[in-house]
Amino acid sequence: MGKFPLFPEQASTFAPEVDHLLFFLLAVAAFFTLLIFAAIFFFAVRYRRRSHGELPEVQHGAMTLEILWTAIPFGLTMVMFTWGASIYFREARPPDDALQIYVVGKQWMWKIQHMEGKREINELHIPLGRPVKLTMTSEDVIHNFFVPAFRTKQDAVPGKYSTTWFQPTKAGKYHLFCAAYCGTRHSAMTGWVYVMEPRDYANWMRGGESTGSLADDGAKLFQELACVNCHKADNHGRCPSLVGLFGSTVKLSTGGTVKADEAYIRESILQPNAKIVAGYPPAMPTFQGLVTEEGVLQLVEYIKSLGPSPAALGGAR
Amino acid sequence: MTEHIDSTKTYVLVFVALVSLTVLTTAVAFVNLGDFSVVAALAIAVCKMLLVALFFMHVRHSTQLTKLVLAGAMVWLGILILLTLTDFATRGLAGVPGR
Amino acid sequence: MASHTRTETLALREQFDTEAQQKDASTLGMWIFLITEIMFFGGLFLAYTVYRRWYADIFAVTSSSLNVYIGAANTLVLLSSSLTMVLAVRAAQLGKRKALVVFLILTLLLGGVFLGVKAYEWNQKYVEHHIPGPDFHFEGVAQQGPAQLFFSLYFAMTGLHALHMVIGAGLLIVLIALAAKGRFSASYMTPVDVVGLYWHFVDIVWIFLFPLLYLIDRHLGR
Amino acid sequence: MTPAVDVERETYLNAGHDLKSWLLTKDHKRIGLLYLFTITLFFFLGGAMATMIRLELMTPQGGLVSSETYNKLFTMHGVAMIFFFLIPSIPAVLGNFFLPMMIGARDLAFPRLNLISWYLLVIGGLFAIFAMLAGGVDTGWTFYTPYSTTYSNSWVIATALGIFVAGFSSILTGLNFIVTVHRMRAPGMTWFRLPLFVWAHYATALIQVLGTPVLAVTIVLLLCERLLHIGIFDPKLGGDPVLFQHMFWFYSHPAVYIMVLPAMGVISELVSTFSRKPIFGYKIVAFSSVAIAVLGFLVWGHHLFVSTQSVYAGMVFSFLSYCVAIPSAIKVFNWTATLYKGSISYATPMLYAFGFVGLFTIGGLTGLFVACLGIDVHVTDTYFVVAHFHYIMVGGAIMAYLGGLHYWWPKMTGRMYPEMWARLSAGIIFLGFNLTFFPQFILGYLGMPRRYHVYPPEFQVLNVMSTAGASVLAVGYLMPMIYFIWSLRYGKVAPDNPWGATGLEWKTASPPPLHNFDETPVVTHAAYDYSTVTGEGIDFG
Repeated sequence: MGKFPLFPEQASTFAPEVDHLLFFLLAVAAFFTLLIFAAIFFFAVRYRRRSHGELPEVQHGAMTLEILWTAIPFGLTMVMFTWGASIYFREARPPDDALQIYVVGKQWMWKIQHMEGKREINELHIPLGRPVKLTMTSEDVIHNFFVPAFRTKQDAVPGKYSTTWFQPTKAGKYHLFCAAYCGTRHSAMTGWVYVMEPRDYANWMRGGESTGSLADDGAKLFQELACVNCHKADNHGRCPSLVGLFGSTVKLSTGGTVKADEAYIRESILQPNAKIVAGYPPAMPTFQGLVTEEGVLQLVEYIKSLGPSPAALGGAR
Repeated sequence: MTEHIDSTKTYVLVFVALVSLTVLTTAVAFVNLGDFSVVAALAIAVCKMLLVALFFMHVRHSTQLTKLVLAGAMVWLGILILLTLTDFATRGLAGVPGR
Repeated sequence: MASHTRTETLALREQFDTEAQQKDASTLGMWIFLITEIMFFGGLFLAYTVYRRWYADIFAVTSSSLNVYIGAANTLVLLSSSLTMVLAVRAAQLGKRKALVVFLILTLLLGGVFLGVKAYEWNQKYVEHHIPGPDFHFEGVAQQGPAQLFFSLYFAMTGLHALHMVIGAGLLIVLIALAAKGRFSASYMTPVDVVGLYWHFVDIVWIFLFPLLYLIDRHLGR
Repeated sequence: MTPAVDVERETYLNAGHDLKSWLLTKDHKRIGLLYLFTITLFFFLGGAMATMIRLELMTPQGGLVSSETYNKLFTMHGVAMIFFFLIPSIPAVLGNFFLPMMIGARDLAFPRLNLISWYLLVIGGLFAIFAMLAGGVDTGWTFYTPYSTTYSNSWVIATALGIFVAGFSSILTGLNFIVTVHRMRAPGMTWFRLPLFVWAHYATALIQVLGTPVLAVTIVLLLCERLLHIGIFDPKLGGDPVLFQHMFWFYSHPAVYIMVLPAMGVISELVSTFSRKPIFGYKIVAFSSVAIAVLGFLVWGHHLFVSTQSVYAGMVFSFLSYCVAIPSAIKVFNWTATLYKGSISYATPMLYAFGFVGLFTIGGLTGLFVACLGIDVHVTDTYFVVAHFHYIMVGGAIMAYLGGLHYWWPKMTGRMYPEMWARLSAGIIFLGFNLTFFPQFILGYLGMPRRYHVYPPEFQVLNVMSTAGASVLAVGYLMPMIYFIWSLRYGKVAPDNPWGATGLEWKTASPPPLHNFDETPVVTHAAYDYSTVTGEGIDFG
């Protein structure tokens, strides 16, 4: 059997926060559980039925008591709500300087791609002390990227991107689970997250064959799929130029505007006619089925590498 | 229930109102009201529903309970649609994909 | 031992004390059943609302492919069937057996006309390859997926409505048979009243389906 | 040995002996027994699967069954226990039997509809059993898309149809109860003289009627998507898998209140009868039931906190989830306050009531953990959630169901159950239950995901403890099965009112005549007025 822990490791900035909230809730729960169990036990013994025809005096209820045990629980729950909501809100918004990593869930494995081009299956190597942002999607069913030691969990849903982030605080090797039931080998879709000292992380990153960064793979794919024929850099091809596209606001043919984030770029590759740029014909064919989710992520990375437009650089956030 | 029987004239009048509302809603659909075309269509449909319910289904003479039951259904339909829309309407507001 | 040795009649089942109590119970029972139907269709209205918000333009184009005049005419047919139904209920309340049978038959016929027109429209959709499935194709829209989604919702909602019409027609046939045999009187007409409520409900569902499916942004003109 | 019933009095049991008198009965009491038989079958079916699951989880590498079989086991355990045991259990057995008697009626408003409801449950059950025997379904009882519609090649359609049909049994039972309570109360039985059991079933009926149809239409869309690939939930064709989760949980969260509200009704009866005192704050407890039913419809989004639901929707649902917890807390405080200065008997039903109040408190409080956004991100889809809902459903609903079964057994069968054996099994169940599910809280927070048949070695000790508890629990559940059947033949003949209770159902004979009362009773007193009851209750000390 070996050692069996009763409490999970704290390996991210979220862990202590969530654990403090847990201790507060545990305290409240323990108090009320003991209160109820003690009251039942004491009343059951103190007022046990002594004689057969005994008829206790009738008390119908006291409104003051009712208000008391409505207001106090409500007050406590509001504290729990606001405290929990604040953590949730921060957990939902990754910092801007986070290390971007792409994760693709596929029936029964996690395929992870680093910016520098390194690819991993069911293993994630990240540097200590720096926030890491995962942009995730799934190629088939709903999966869920769950690292108990970081106290974070987020679905990877097919057809859209989802985001989770954490900042590791302790080097080590932590469990990675798939927490959304995804079929036959759901319980085998597990792996490890290695949090390494920055020095070791850099060596690890340099090691192994380096086939160039993700953006280079994206550039290669950009050529192979002949995107370059239309999307010329100098903006007088039949299609909009992609230089400086990421982060900018795009005016659409329907008059609306949309922020060119990862989701917009992915949608424009797989369903180009969903949002058509103002002033351009809906001429782009769909690449649904011609490029895998990893390929789309590589193209996104390549388009990002074409530099944010000057406006976005100076703009808010 | 049976003590109050409406006259045929009432029913025919209500029928005429329903027919005219149908013509109205079809006509309104051809006018560009932007977002309000949905509101107009639903408003007319709700009017027709109330006409059918109050007159044809005798809700007018019914007990308070029947009215409460009908109102309850509308509220629950509202809960189903509006609370789900709290999710669909605010997706992406946080500026983070999937949140 | 006196209270429950009396014989049970149609108008007064043995678990009730008075006929008024039984009638109120039956009416309340039908109203609560209609609530379950409202929530049943409500699920479809939710899916419609969500996907119309997502694909407003495509829904507008696909909705315009439906023939609005047939839809409007069909609505009038159903409204008139509601009129004849309520006149049937009125005739039952007054104990006029012949008028009751005539109005019930009229309601049945109008219901049949509605279903006939519906079948025609569906066949039209079949011919135009608009039925969701492998050979679905809709001209003039950028994405086939959402277009097929509209027609999936269209066939789900109108199909479910038509199914409820068929059930209503079956109930009407039973009522006509019983009415013809004189089973109903001014004091016992609950089944007519209850089927009337059901029929009017099915009409109200169509009152919402018609604008939501047929009249999306018709001003765009296609 | 035991004196036979002296005069051959006409009761609902000897009013007909052939199969037809049972299978075509319109008597709400016989239909209650039909349901009792049906759901007991499904309880032991689900229980057998639970045992297999716990045996599988004894070892980290889980060698007992393959992963496919394990997935089918926990799916069928969920489907059988929820749709075919817990949802019908108290409303269909005890509710059908006693609601009409408690309000002084001869039967429900629509007896034939009541029989149709039983047949619908049986037909739905046969679908589910067919699917299980033919190969089982492996989607989990939640049927999440796109796995259930596109990637699972197991008997999804047959099981979904079974649940669809069984859903209408629940809808029609709810409809029957609402009309009965509104239209068929005996003279003098005003709303605030109704027993709290009736209030709880009225609130449950509201949920059954307003929620179940949405599950029905969700299943219809699931079937259309699986058969025709129309894209309603398929992201490749423009659909949204999260919309399925919204529509599924719109019903499935109120469904957990369908399971626990009737249990609360039973507990209100038991606590009052065995303290020989009216419930503390009767009106507050009655309105709490309705409040739970109404608020229960506003909270389903707490199942979607990590499924790419928007942050703002998560906050709305978390807030509303805390609001629905308050009425449950009020009820627990009122039950406990009822014991104060009471004359408390330790008869078996009261032991189950003590067990319920204690374990439901833990279940409810851990509900606050999973409603809290910060913590739910960590604990959702882990064994913490499994432990939470088992504390409410097994520690709560099943304990109350067994308590109610023991409490009304004399009235239903005219025989007393063996008191000492019953107390022993109640104790075994309480211990076995806690040993099974409390370690799962710790496992959950450690991060063991649910629906895993293989897990890291460091979780093994807690899993072995849980499996040990499960075997004790299994023994605890087998004992009532045995001595209840034994009591039909050898149990002491029960008087009309063995507990000195105040309900109308105790004013008639045990077992009751075909039409419940010789004359329709007239109610003149409040619900729990023990001064009116002559003290002939057998003393259980």
